[in-house]
Formats: sequence, structure tokens, C-alpha cells
Amino acid sequence: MLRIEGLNASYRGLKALQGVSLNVKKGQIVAVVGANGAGKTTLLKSVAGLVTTEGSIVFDGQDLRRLKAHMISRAGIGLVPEGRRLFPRLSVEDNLRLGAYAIAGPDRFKPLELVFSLFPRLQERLAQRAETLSGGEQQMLAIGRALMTQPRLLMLDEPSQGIMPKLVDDIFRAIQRIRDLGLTVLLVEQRLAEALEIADYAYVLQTGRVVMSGKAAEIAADSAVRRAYLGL
Amino acid sequence: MNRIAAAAAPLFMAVTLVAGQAQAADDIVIGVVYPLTGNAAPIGLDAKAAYETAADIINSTHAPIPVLMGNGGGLDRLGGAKIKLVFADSQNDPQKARAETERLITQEHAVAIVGSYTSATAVTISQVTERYEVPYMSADNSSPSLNQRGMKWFFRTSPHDEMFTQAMFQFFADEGAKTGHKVKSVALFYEDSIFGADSSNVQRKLAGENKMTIAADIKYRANSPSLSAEAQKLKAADADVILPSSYTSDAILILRAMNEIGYKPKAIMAQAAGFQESAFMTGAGALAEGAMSRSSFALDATASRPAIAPVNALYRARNDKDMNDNTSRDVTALFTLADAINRAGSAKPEDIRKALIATDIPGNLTVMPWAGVKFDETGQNVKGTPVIQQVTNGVYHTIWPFDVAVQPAVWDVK
Amino acid sequence: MVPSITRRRRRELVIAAVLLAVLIVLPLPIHDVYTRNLFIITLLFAGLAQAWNILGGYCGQISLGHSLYFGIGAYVSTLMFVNGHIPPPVGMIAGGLVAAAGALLVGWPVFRLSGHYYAIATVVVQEIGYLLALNWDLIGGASGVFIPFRGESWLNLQFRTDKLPYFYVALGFAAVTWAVAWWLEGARLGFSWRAVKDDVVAARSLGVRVFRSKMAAAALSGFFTGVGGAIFAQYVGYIDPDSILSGQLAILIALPAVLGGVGTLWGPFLGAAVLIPLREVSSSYLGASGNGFDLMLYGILIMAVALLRPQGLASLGAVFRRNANGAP
Amino acid sequence: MTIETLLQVAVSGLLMGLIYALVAAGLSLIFGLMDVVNFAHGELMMVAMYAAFTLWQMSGLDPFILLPIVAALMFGLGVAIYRLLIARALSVRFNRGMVQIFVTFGLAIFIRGFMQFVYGGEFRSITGTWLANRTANIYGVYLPLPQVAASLVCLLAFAGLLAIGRTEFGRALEATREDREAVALIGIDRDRIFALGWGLGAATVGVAGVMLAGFYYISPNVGANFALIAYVTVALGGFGSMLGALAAGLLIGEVEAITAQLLEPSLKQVGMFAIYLAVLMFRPRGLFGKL
Repeated sequence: MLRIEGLNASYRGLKALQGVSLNVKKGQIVAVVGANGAGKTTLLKSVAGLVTTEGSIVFDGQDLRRLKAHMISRAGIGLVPEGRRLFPRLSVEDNLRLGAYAIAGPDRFKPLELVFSLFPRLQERLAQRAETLSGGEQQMLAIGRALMTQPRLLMLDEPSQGIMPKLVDDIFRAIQRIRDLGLTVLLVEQRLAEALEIADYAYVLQTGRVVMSGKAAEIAADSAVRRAYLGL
Repeated sequence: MNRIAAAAAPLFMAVTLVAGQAQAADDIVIGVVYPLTGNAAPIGLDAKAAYETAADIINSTHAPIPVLMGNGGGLDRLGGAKIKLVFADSQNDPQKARAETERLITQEHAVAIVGSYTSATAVTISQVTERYEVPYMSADNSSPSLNQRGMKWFFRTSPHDEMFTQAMFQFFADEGAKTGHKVKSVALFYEDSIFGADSSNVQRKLAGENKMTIAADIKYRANSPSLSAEAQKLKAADADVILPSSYTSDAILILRAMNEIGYKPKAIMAQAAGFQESAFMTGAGALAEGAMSRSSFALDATASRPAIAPVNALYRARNDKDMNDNTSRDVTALFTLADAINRAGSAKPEDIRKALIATDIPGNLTVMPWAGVKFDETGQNVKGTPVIQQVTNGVYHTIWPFDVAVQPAVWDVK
Repeated sequence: MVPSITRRRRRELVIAAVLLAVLIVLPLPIHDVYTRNLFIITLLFAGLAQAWNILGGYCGQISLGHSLYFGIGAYVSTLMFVNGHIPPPVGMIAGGLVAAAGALLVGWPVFRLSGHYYAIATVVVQEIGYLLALNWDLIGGASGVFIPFRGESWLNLQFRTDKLPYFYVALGFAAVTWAVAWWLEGARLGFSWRAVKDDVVAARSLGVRVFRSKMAAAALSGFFTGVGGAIFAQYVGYIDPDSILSGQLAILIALPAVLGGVGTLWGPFLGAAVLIPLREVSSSYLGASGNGFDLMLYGILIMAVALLRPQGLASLGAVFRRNANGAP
Repeated sequence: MTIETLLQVAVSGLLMGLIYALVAAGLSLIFGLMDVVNFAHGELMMVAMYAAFTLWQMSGLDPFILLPIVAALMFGLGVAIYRLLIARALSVRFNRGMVQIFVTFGLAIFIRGFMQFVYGGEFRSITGTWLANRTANIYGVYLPLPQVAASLVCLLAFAGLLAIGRTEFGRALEATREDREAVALIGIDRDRIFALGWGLGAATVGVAGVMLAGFYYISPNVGANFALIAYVTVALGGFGSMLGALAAGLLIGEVEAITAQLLEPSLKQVGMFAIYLAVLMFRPRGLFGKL
């Protein structure tokens, strides 16, 4: 579904990605793991069209590098960005509904049901400003907003960051459910164990290069890998 | 270094190229400095048309017009030499006016300068002409202080604000004696630049001398977005006469502002300026009805000044409006200057100056209702006698002095 | 790293010295008054832009109200000369000092603001100064102050028609502002300004006293702007609020620095060398038509330079140099 | 001072304040959206005044009727300015703050020169309209009808702006101004929103210009009379806040009217400037600005 080949990207003058190749198959959760500064965030931003890159990024046969960021979103890729990037002064409801801004037709708000079933807490807080939510709720809202764009590929950048442990589980469960509903997920995480637990396939990124890839369960089981690349 | 030189070189080359343009040998160059861009540009552009009209009358061949230099064909005592006008934009900036005057004198070889509408530019122009020893003919600057700096090369055909204001108060006195209508209180209303300051100073002084109460003394910000508070002050004072010293935009605005708060002043006597502009007449429309203004010009004085009609026709053809207080003074200044150059029989500044000092032109050879043109030792024309006019049916009519008046004054116009 | 910086700085000093030498002899063969006037105004604005650059460029505080300090300098020196017969060279320094004091006084409240709030506040403060001067009859009010001619002398800084002395005064002024900027680029103060400009929080953590360092920039910038105002007043011979305290003038002080390159050593000079002659010549030869062409040209030029060379004309130099020497 | 005078002062301040507020609203909108201060704002208003004047001259119709046409034209002009100049100014990599200040400043000078080229420097007025020079007298307080009409239109325009704020497009505007990068993630074309924002800002000041043309003179420099007040209004209200612009406009109108009564009228702007500086001392981001 998403095929990345020989991707190079620089961020603030530093080479963040060097020759990264990666393949995401339909209906899978693919996890990208690695230490801080390994280039995980830049990878997602590259796909979303937020940083300039060299190489090839093809999504369902479409070359994403020719598209502007908002067209990539419309092409069916949703990104839940690092730091969530909600619209803090808009209400929860507005944040969600804006997710459907670029979508036409009578069913444009249909994913709301899904979002509410995944995160019932959001329904209770519809009128609240996004900035008043807790960290976990904000993450839910960010995922919800991305789902409202009706993506076929959902990319999540460290969804567990800065969230109470109890909610982390909720979120990972939600990600699984999203996959089970037929969406494809590209997940970037520092929390290795949880990520590898729900993922189907995994890539290990180190200083901008893919150093290893394989079935998530295999990587999770390989303690040598964990020590060498993930500092555990 | 070389990048600076590289960047600067073409510019300075351009300067010297333009500077090198030569003059035709015969032409007598007169430099004309006016604000041609910015807020005062409408006045400057009208002035430009007026000078061009006058120069055309002096230079071209046409049926004689009964005005000084009205025979055409150039300056006869200089072998029919033509007057060539070179205009410069002062942008109403004293520094710019100074530099442009210098340019006109040194590059364009102007033998005299005329100008300049605004007082601040007249100050620096007169400074330059004094230092370069070239006559400066002030055509329409009315600040009284301009000729009081002991200058040798400064001449002013136009009356100044003190003379104008004296005429206003003389008119009040004459009206009182004739019709019994007395002016007991006045309201001063003036903009905050040099024109308003000078004008109001004289008015304040003369009101005191004439034992009138100053019911209001309002200095306002020129080009204000609103003058409604000012109008309220005028309404509260409700003086017998309001004495505005305003440029066009403010003149329109204050009449509208007074109307907006339902105030119809008993009488308005304007220090010309904006009140004499055609844009004011269109802008204020019916609200201008009954407004009085001093003027150095009377378009309706055609009986005693036969040149008005033909000169005005030529001006109209060029600028699509009638001559007014300013443009008539501009025309007169150029006629006077050309006559002096002609009498001098020379284009040497010193000769022109001597001829100017000897000037004594009877009023009927001008387009002005003046007694004539004759300069005192400060360069001020002492024979420039102003008139008072009043708007009736959208046109200014002369109401004073009584011998040139075409109709009586109307008080308390409703 | 460090030796290359000093080599660069030394080279800049040499370039400046050569330029100064050229400028000293340049006007001698040019007798045309208009061209000399053009040189004088250009040099004066080069110096003023450099003075603005100290606060606006190096310290990053975009002031759009610098005509206030210009006006203060002009008024102080003029009033001292007209009323107290104090020679302008003294009045100039006094004017600069009062202007610096004014800049500190303004800076004290205004430096709390940032970005556009700061820029607009500087306009407002300048406008208040303008309105007060217009209504303050003791300093001439709207009528302004006329500087009487007291005879040709360097002490009076008055010359009948000779432009050459003014040229050297303006050149001296520009040279001194350049030298100050050059010195600042190497001095501790200059470093702390750049730190403030780049990131206030980071600067603070590096131990830069942000407020104090801004105040120092304001004082220096105000001083030289005031001196420039005093020279201008003596050159023109007449001052009034409209011509020396206006918002338009404030923009004209900042513009050369912006066009030339903000916070660069040569930018303000380069900007003035391009902008001022263009403005003067276009208004002299196009303005007289009264059809607005000069304004259109001026406007287009500003837009074009801002968009095409956002880092300023000075960056063109870097391009040349890189091509010529193969090294940045 | 009588009670009538007092009321009259208050009313005059109110009527003028609403105009100031509307002139400022477009400026505030554009700033809030993309951090650009449009130094050609007064000139946009001037263009709208000339547009109203020209259409009035050609058609003889009341500026009231011409209002939507001029607003539409101004919308187009705003979009064009964004596409041709501002988008480029935003994409530069150096000195972005200065570039946008001086691009719009250069634009202001250009527009002034262009209008002088087309119309000459002459002062123009729209006269003989339906409401021209009419006033209503309510218990000794006079209400100039052109200004009352202008004030009502101002209020309507504000209502319109607030209503737009409640639409989905308005939410998108708000979202874009809060996080101009993140909107791309939900498929919003930032460039398009910015262009529409400029259109809306220009249309708003266009409405103010048309209404003003009903009782104010028109000249190439008229924008400058209002521009400074507009900047002060926006900064006082807080950049980007519509309600701030409204409140600050009214405050400035009243302060101006009162200062003119108490002090020399030539100092009335000092009053409003002083209030502005005083407020900024306590709220550096204006009355309603985001801290």
C-alpha cells in the first residue's frame, strides 16, 4: 500500500533520513521503533509532505512527493502528529468536524460514530475547548480528528507520549481496533514492548537508517536486537 | 568596495546624463516649485496649469489680451525670447524644495523662481534664492512673516494674511456702518500647520483691536478623520462669525460636521485656502451656501478687469475649471515677473531685481481686483487689495469693497 | 574559526578605508550642486540607516519611529544655535545626547512589547512627539524654526553656496556610524544583541541582560540618529515638525537598512546608495509631471527588493565574492 | 457642559468609533490569520472609496446599493494581492517579518501613485445621495444619517464576520491561525484559506470605505488619515481579535471625542495614543489579545 524507497531527508541542516526503504501492507500495523533522534518523526513528516525529501514515496500507485501536504491528506493518509497539534481554542466537536473539512457528501461526518465508540470520553467533552483536555484525551481527539479525514492509512507519531499509563493501554487497544476495522496503521513508538505487541511488522531505525526489519513478534523476541539497537 | 561602486555607478551616471541636458539659447528659464505629489498636490497641479496658461499667453502669437504681457510673441525687448517654465516637485517638504530650487538655478539656469503655495517650502526656497542671488517671486504664499527677514531677492505680488485679515475686519466695520449689522464675537477655527497658526495669530490680534469677543479659539488637527467634536465646540460658542483657516479637505469636513449636529453658523468668513477650491464647492454643495471668504481674485469683476474673461477661458481650456484665488495669483505673479524681465531687457538676475523694484503696474492691467502691483522695500506688493466674496447659488460673488461688489452681503443665511 | 573572523574584520576595515579615501576625493571634480546635494543626502541617510541598524538590525527591534530621535536632535541643536548662539558642532553632540535620553525613556516602557506590537508602539510614540511639537509654541510650533545665516564658517556650520563642507560633514557622520557598527560586530555588546535577536529566552539563559542590552542599543541608535538630525537641520536651514518628525521620515530612515540588508555592516550604506538617489532623481524628473509615476516606481522598487532579495542587497556581494574567490 | 453636549459627544464618538472598528477589523483578521501586518490597509480602503465614487459616477446609484459590488471587487483585489505578493513574501527564508512589512509598505506607495495617476490628486466627493447631509434630531441630540447608516452597516459587517466565524469556513480560518501546519493534515489548503482571508479582510475594509465615502472626501492620501488609527485600534484590541477590534474602535472613538472637548482639538489624537500606550503597559497584547 505504501512503499518508500531510498528516502533522504534533512531537518535543520542535519541528515535525518538516509536511504530509508520501507513497505506497509494493507490491513497491517507496521511499527517503526528506535531511539530518540533516530529519524522516526521525520519519516512520518516526509510521508505527510511536511518536509522536503529525495527518494520515492508511493501510496497506492500515487507518487506522494508531487503532492502538497493537504492533497496527501485528501489522498487518504492521516497523520496524528507529534505533540498532537490540535486547535487548542476550538471545541472538541469543532476539532473533530474540521477533520471532515475536505470531504464532500452526505456521509462526511459518519466516522464520528466510530470515534465515539473508540473514545467515549470525547463524546462527554464535545463542547469543551481542546486545550482544556488532559493529555490522554487530547491524544484521543488527535486520533479522532485524523479518523474524520477517512484515511486508508493512519500514521501515529508516539501516541503514548506524555500520557498516564492507564490511558496508554486504551489507546493501543483503540489502534488495534482501528486495524481490525480494515485500516492500515503506521505506528512510530518509543515504547517498544507495547508497540511490538500490537504490530504485525516492524522496522528498527537508527540514526536515519533502517538497521533491521521483520515480523514484530520476532523482533520483540530477539534480545540481541533489543540490546544493540534499542538500548534496552 | 567594488560592489558598492557597481551598484552606485549607474545611478550617478543617470544623474549626470539628465544633468547634461542643454537649454535652447534664447529661452528665459523660470523655475516653478510646487507640491505636485502628496496631500497638497491638487493645488500644485492647478498652479502648474495656471503658469502654463500665463506662459502661453506671453509666448504665443494671438489677439492681444488687455493684460500685462498680453500681446504675445515673447519678450519683445529680448528679441522675442520665450519664457520657458521648468517645474519641480517640492512634495511640500522644505528640504526637497531647497534642493529643487538649487537644481533649477544651477542645472536649469533659471533666472528667477516662482512658487510655492506652502509657507514651509517658501522659507527654504527664499533662503536659497537669497544665497544664489536670484529673484524669488512668491505668488501665493500668504504667511506674513515671509517678507520680514530682511531679504533682498524676495518679492511677493500677493497680499499676505495680515492684509487679508485687515480687509475682513474692514468689511465687518463697513457693513456695520452701512447696514447696521454688527459683528461682536468671532470664533477662530484653524488647522495646526503653519498656515493656520499664522492666520489665527493675525485674526486674534485684529479681533482684539476691534473690540470683538473671541468666543472660541479652536486649533484642530489637519486631515482629521472626524471634526465633529470641533463642530460641537463651534456650536457651543455660536459666535457671530466663524473665521476658518482650513485647507480643502478640512473645509468640506467642517461644514458637513456642523450640519450633522444641526448647527448652521450665523456667518462664515474664510481665510480663502480650501474654501476657494473648486473641489470644496462640489464637496460641500449646498452647505457652502452663504459662506464668505476673502479673496485676492474676483472672477465676476469682468467689468473693471477686461482680461479676466480671455485669460480664464484659456485656463479653462487647459484645466477644465475657473481660475480661483490661488491660480489667479499664480498667473499674475508670472505676468509681473515676465514684465520685469522684459523691462530689464536682460536675463541677469541683478537686472531683473532692479526692474522688479521699479515695478508699478496699474490694477486694470492685471486680472486682479487690486489697485496694482508695487513692491515696498521688503518686496511686498502694497497695492494688492483683497476682496470679500460670498457664495450664492453655488458661486462666489464679490460683496466688498462696495465699489467692485456685484451684490450686497447676506447675513444669517438659512 | 576565530582567526578567520578577525581576518574578515580586518579586510572590512581595509575596504572601508579605501572607500573613505575614494569618497574624500570623489566630489572634488564634481561641481554640479545638485549632484553634490545628492551625495550629501545619500551619505546622511547612509549614516542614519546605520544608526537605525544598531537597534533594528543588530538588536532586532524594528523601530518605525526613529524620526522622533532625529527631530529631537534637530530641535535641540537648532534652538541652541538660534537662541543661545551655541555652535552647531556642540549642539550636535547635545542633540544626540538628548535624543539618546529620549530613546531610553521610550525604550523603558516599549521594550516590554514584542513583534508588531513593538513596531506600532514606536510609531505611536513618534506621532505623539510630532503632535506635541506641532502644538508647542515655545519651540516654534507649526511655524517651525528658521535658522538665520550667520556668516560662512565651520563653527556655524554654515556656507553660502558651497556644498563641499557639508559633504565632508555627512561623510564623517556616515564613517563614524560605520566604525561604531564595525566595532560592535566584534564587541561583547554586539554578540549579546544578536543573541537577543535570535532567541530572547536563550539569550537570557546565556546570561545576557536582555532589557539592559536593548536599552544600550536604543541609546546608541538614538544618539546617532539625533546627531544626524542636527546635521540635517543645519544643512536645510529650517525645521518644522512636518519635515523632521513625520512618520514618512521614520520609514525613510529604516528603509535603506532593510533594503540593503538588516543587521549587516554594509547593508545600510548599500541600501542608501541605491534608494536615496533613486528616490531623489525620480521625484526630481518624474515628480514634476504630477502623475504619480515616481510613487509607483518607488513602490515597485521596494516590493521588488524585499521579495527578490529578502536578505538585502548586501547579499549580492556575498554571491559575487563566492564566485570570484571560490570561498564564502 | 450641558447634558445634550455630553450625549452629543458620546454619540459622535460612538459613530466614529464603529467606523474605526470596521476599518481595523480587516487588518486584525489578516494579522490574526497569518501574522502579517498589512501596511497598505489604508490604501485598500482608499481604493474602495474610489471604486464607490467611480461606480456612483457611472450609474448614479446610491453607494448603499453599490456596497455589495464594491465589496466583491475588493474581495477579488485582496485575493490577488495575496496570490501575487503576500504568498511570495511568506515563502522567503530570510527576514520574513521585515519582508512582509516592506512589501505591503511598497504596495501602499504604489497604490497611492497609481490612484493619483488614474484620478489625479483632486479631492472627490459623492454628493446628492439619498442620505447626504440629512440629520435626525432626537431630544436635542443630532444624528447624522449617513454616519448612522454607516454605523449600522458596520454592526452588520461585524455580525457577518462573527457569523462567518461560526461557519465551517470560519472554523477553518480559526484552525489555520492556531496551527497553520497542522491544518494540512486534515486536508485544508492553507494557501487557499490565506487567500480567502485576504479577500475577506479587503472586502471588510472595502465596506468601511464605501460607507465612509458617503460622508467623507476622497483623495489618494485619504487612507493615511485612517491607517494609523486602524493600527492603534488593532494593537489596542489585540491582533486577531474581532471583538477586540470592535471594543478598541469604540474606546478610541470615545476617547478622541472626549479629548477634543477637554483639550485643544489638535491634541485629540494624543488622547487616544496615550490610552493605547497605557493599556499596553498592563496588557502587552492588547485588550483581547492572546497572551
